[in-house]
Amino acid sequence: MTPILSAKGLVKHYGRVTALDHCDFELYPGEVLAVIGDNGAGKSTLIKALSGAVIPDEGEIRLNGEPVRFATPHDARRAGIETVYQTLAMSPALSIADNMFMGREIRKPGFMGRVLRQLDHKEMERFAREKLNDLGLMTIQNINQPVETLSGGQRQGVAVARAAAFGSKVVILDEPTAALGVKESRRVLELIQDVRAKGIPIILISHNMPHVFEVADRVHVHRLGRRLCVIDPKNHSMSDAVAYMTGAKAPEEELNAV
Amino acid sequence: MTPILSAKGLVKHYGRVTALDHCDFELYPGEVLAVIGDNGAGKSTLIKALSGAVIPDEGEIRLNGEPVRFATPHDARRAGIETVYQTLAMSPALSIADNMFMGREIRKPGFMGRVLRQLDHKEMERFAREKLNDLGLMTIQNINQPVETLSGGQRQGVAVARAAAFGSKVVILDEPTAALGVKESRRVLELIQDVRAKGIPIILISHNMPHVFEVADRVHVHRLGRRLCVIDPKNHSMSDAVAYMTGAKAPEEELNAV
Amino acid sequence: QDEDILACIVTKTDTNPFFVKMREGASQAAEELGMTLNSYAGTVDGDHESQVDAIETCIASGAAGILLTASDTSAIVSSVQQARDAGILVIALDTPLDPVDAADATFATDNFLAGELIGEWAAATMGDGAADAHIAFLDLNVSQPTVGVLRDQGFMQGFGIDIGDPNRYGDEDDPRIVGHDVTQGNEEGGRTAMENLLTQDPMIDVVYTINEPAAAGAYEALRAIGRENDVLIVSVDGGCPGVQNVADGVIGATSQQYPLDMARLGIEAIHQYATDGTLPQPTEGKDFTDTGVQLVTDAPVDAVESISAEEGQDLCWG
Amino acid sequence: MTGESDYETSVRERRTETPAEFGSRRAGLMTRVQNTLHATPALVPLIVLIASIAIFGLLIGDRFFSPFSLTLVLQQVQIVGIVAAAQSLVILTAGIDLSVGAITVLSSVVMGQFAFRYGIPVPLALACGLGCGALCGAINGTLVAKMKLPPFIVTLGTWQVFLATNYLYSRNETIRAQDIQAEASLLQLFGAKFQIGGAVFTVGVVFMVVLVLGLAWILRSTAWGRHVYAVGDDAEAAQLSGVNADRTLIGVYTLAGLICGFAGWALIGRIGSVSPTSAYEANIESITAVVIGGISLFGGRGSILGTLFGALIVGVFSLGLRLMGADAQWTYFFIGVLIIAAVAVDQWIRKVSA
Amino acid sequence: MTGESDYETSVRERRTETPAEFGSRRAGLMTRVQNTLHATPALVPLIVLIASIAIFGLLIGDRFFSPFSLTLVLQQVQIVGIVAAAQSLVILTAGIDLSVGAITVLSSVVMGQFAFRYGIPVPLALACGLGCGALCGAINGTLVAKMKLPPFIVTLGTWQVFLATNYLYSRNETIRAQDIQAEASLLQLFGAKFQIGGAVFTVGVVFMVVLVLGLAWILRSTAWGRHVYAVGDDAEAAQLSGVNADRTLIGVYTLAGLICGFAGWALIGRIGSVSPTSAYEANIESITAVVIGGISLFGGRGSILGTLFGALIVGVFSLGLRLMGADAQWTYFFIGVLIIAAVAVDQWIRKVSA
Ligand SMILES: Nc1ncnc2c1ncn2[C@@H]1O[C@H](COP(=O)(O)OP(=O)(O)OP(=O)(O)O)[C@@H](O)[C@H]1O
Ligand SMILES: Nc1ncnc2c1ncn2[C@@H]1O[C@H](COP(=O)(O)OP(=O)(O)OP(=O)(O)O)[C@@H](O)[C@H]1O
Ligand SMILES: O[C@@H]1[C@H](O)[C@H](O)CO[C@H]1O
Ligand SMILES: [Mg+2]
Ligand SMILES: [Mg+2]
Repeated sequence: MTPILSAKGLVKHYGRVTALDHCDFELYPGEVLAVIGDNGAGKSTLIKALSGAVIPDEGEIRLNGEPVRFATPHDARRAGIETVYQTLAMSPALSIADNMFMGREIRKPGFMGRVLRQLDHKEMERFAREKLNDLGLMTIQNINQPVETLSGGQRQGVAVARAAAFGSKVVILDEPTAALGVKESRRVLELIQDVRAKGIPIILISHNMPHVFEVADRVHVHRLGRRLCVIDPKNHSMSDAVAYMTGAKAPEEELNAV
Repeated sequence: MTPILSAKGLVKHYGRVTALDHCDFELYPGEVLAVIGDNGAGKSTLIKALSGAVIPDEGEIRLNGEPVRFATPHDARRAGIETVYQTLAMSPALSIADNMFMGREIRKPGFMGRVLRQLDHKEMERFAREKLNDLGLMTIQNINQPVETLSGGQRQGVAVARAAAFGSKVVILDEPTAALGVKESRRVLELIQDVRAKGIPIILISHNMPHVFEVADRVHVHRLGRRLCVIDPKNHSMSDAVAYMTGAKAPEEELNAV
Repeated sequence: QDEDILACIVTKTDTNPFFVKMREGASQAAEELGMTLNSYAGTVDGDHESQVDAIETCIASGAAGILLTASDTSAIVSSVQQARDAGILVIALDTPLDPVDAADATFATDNFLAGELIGEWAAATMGDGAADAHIAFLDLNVSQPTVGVLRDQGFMQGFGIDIGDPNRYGDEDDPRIVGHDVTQGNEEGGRTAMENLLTQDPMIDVVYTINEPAAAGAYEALRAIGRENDVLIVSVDGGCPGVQNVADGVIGATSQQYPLDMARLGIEAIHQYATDGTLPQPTEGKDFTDTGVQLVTDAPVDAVESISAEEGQDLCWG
Repeated sequence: MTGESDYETSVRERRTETPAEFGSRRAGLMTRVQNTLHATPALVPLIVLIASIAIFGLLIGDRFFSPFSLTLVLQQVQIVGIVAAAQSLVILTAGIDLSVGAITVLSSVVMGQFAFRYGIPVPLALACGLGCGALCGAINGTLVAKMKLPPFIVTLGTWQVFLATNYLYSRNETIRAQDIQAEASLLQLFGAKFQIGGAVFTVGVVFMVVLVLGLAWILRSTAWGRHVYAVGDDAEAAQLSGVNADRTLIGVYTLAGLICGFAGWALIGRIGSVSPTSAYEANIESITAVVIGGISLFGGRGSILGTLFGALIVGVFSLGLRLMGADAQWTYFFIGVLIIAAVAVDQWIRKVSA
Repeated sequence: MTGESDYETSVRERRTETPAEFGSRRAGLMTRVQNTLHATPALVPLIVLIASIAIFGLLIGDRFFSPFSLTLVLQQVQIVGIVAAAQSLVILTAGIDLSVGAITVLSSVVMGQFAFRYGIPVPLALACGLGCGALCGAINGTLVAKMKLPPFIVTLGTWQVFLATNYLYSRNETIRAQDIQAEASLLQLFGAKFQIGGAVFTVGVVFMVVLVLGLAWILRSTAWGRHVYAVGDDAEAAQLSGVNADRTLIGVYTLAGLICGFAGWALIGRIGSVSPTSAYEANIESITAVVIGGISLFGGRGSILGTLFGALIVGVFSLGLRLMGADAQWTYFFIGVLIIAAVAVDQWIRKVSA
């Protein structure tokens, strides 16, 4: 099976810091791949490189086996890769609907839309409401309220819903539950399972081991800017995972392959 | 036993939102009190009111039984209450030492210090290094490097170390491990125990139930802007706590008292 | 060896066509005499510090002489003294210094006189109507620089208005004055100021303007309400567009000055001084060399001497 | 799954829940007013505008409160109004454009000189002038977006560059209204008048109003408009959500430059002639209008309609104070006070998060 | 403890660890240069300054590269230098002060008019002038800190208010140098000259240098100085860490006003007289110096020494271009280019996080 998204030898420097140090990566169709690692290990930089938010200094990225170059996050989105960044990437003053459709707005049919490029606000609102309800994430009272009036949890929910609604090939979630309460985290885990059920593979970055071991099919352990090993959560304990990622224990050779 | 820090009937409105709704609160000497609750329940607002960062619209705060009014965080600091806010409150461009001593700088002895108010950079650096080492939190290479060059975990470490070093009466930690990895979280829990061992009471806000139940002596459950109940972690399960805070179960009457 | 003679010209601004022409006149004369010329200017009228900087630069570069139109006639005196102490010939152009003898020589028009001429012409043209005229004053800017005050007060004097304190306007109590407004000396300001004063009193029949661009703007405002033919506009400067406007009936009369002459005379004086040390002599009976002001109008009146617009064209400078 | 505790059981089964509701505060009248104003940002300057017209109308009477005077205000603010529309776009992206006045006057000079100095056909000369404005804007935009320089500094620099170019190129020559009228009257198009009752309108005034309404529509109803707000709100977030932030920025500055080109055309209409010393204070005046109109200097918030009201407020104040006999210096003083007061009111309203 | 899994065991016992080390990149020469420059922000403008002195020295020769000319630059930048020191303080707090020029000239007018119009003893008149500066600054500071209004808008408003007050109060009267010399020569103190070789210094120049060095010391070595940086870096964080942000801000604006008062005194020394039309462009010139000196307009970063170098760079450019006979408009043109270039270099250097 060829990986749907893969990377080889990614390198990214920030001034004197090497955030990615010849890092490899593979995501297979239909799987939930968790990426775990210490703070500053380079996890966010890796997924930024995969989603066009950062241009790696070296290395190659392949989508369905074809080499690709994403110059902007927009390029990656067009290729069907949807990402929820650690910082959420929302425009606080704009509405929920505006945010969900940012960069892929729906235009009105006919003259107004084609020539004057008028947006179809009604249709976008309908779609946004439907997606939020479909996913059963939460009851948003007013689809036009600015995102800044939402609580942290609701905001994260909107970001995740956006990714789930538009991600046709890959959905990437960077610490989607970091600031969330117990109940809110639960809903996100359910959502991940819903998305996988649709056959779309997911990359999940999280520091929460129980969550990782609950939903992941494979776990990519990231350390010092590169992939240390990939483990199967069914054959390994959380203790093993933590030991590998903190450097307390070295992984056995064969673990490096799938 | 009188509580060291207590509040009665705190109310805080933000526009149409009521963040605190006649909330009561007590912290007893030497204990670790955990505050748990859903996103947006009003936990951060509560501790901001206790630490002078927010002025409540109504209600009374008492320190050692005496009513107090903190107009600024500086007032609370002078009274010995140290807080690590959810947002960390660091000046990214300034050094670690500058940040640790912000607002309570040490002046040189003699004329230069008393009349010209010159700072004693050497002494501050020595003290900062000592505190960071004492707490065994991490090895900081250069006490003069700007905070913005630290990783998220190191930053949180500095904030916690500052609070632990200067808090003489109360230390407040608002989600100190939210962005931290497994190892880094562990160090913060150890630090909390170190501080308690010195006899200083701690307020800990966290969404991480295992952590809460590991270190807390009592758990204040916050719901809809007020204290729902206080539970003893030795007599209650995490499931109970989660059920109370999400409203799945109502607490029994007697739980409201200690 | 004449190339070694360096002259400086320092004007109030280099955006006003008046000074542009002055510089042109100076560089022409300098070229004819084989001298080098450096020119400096302030950013806005009244920008005194830039002129101080410029004089210092001329001292540093070892100039033989400086031609200066001072933004602040008394404040500049210390810098001028410094230059003269360094053996530099300083000639005031267009605007006499305060005191006049602070400069080695002065080639100037009298701005007060320029105002007076148009004031007298306006009064004479209106005849009996002058007694209940409605006069609008379109001045330079809120900082009331001296040229503006001198022309404004000169006009009043010529028209027969008690000017009170001659160093500022706005303190008069003659009921014929509708009001003062500022124009920044350009068309846009002239139009807006005229509109403002017209709303205040639609019966305005005499308009004093600081310069010809302001007059052109005022005319647009009058034309917009169809009153361009029953209002007298007077102005100062005598630049070619301005004189053309007199010919076209936009401006009734303007006081023409001769910046090209001033500059040419100034450069010649510096050349003379640098070659044999002779100092220029003032016009007989005056403490400066008057390069003259003439009233340009196609509707001459007996009381005031004037030249026609056609004659004005030959002498104009813009 | 290894070693996971089951404390999450109570949140595992989804229960039908209503979203958390806090006790809604009994809103006082003041709070309700604040909330309404908060929801519609252009309302504040509109109210201030109506109030100032009413007050000056009462104080001064018919001389002020007449169709003639009121439409005069429109004519007097048209240049600043058009330039402020350009400035609004830039400020919505959290930028600022100090070079607007310089672009305006340079464009008008290019139109005039191309027609008169080189004898280029007037429509072509006009197109060159507009192109010049757009080019200047594109230079600003490129420096801001591609070189990541702060807009304040970029436009502080280009302000001086464009203005010096204007003086050097024009040789400080004015082209007279009479000559333009005779040979190139199209340049004065924006000055053409028509009357409705006592009210006098010009093509320039109509252009200003149509421009602002058009931009308001674009900002609200097109993807590009939403992107402008998103970039101003949080450029990085917008970029990450798939907006091409650089292209949006360059587009905004270029469009702003083009609008300034139109302002240059309107300027010829208003003053009749082409004069290189015009529009000197347009940068400060346009920023003032934007700010009084309630657009945040931090970007992403506010409505361009507010800018139009802001420009009109300043116009009403200037004319009103003048009619009351305040001299120019006092007018200057009161406009200063007005700026601070207008923003203080705005800030008070914004304190209420809806 | 209920139901906690033990997956954290491996991190429970503390092991001696070295902090995570990434492979250090082999730094190229360019990168090393960038890093050094990054660590010492005032170094960039210093290098630009030295380079421009060298270039003009080569181009012009002795007329430029002489003690007389080089100290002349100092005299010519003294007012802007002093005002820019005030501006630096404000910009370090992430603010901006557009009213500095107005405060400067108003203070100098108060000094002059108090002494001449009311016959108040000169030292007292001086104190009143300085007090006036501080008061203006305090008004700005209070509006910014207490009413939370954006500094740009506050000082845009007070600029007009202070300037109008200046014109109204002074009645546009200049007090002549001769009169001041005769009756109140203390007002001209800052103009007093002394010579060392060919180099000419004035009290004003010495004041400027001492002021900048003093402020640099205060900013680095006192708690107040650290608070200024902290407030500019992140006002809310500073407030939460126990800094009284409001008091710091009011202090900064008041001190800036007081320094402008001194600039007003120095202005009298420089031009001899008291003229209400002076210092008209001081706001833009001071911001230019600060920006070229490498202080970030976003606050919290940069060194006040850089500002002094920034002012000197502009001074060297202006004098150099003038000595080369470039006309004024070309000088503006090049200063515009210089602003953008200086900041582009600075930005390039800042890209490297140390
Ligand atoms: N924009 C940037 N500029 C400079 N350094 C950066 C930047 N982004 C990341 N880094 C550095 O790169 C390294 C990897 O960062 P990254 O954010 O990828 O870590 P992470 O694994 O996502 O950590 P966390 O778990 O805390 O989110 C860190 O040392 C970080 O300081
Ligand atoms: N500065 C503010 N302005 C407006 N609303 C606010 C502000 N701060 C908090 N709120 C609102 O007050 C309520 C309580 O917020 P608070 O931050 O105290 O919640 P919390 O319990 O700390 O939540 P979390 O677990 O997400 O940190 C929320 O609805 C929030 O949106
Ligand atoms: O005479 C000149 C010009 O006409 C200008 O309008 C202002 O300055 C004066 O000295
Ligand atoms: Mg990360
Ligand atoms: Mg919180």
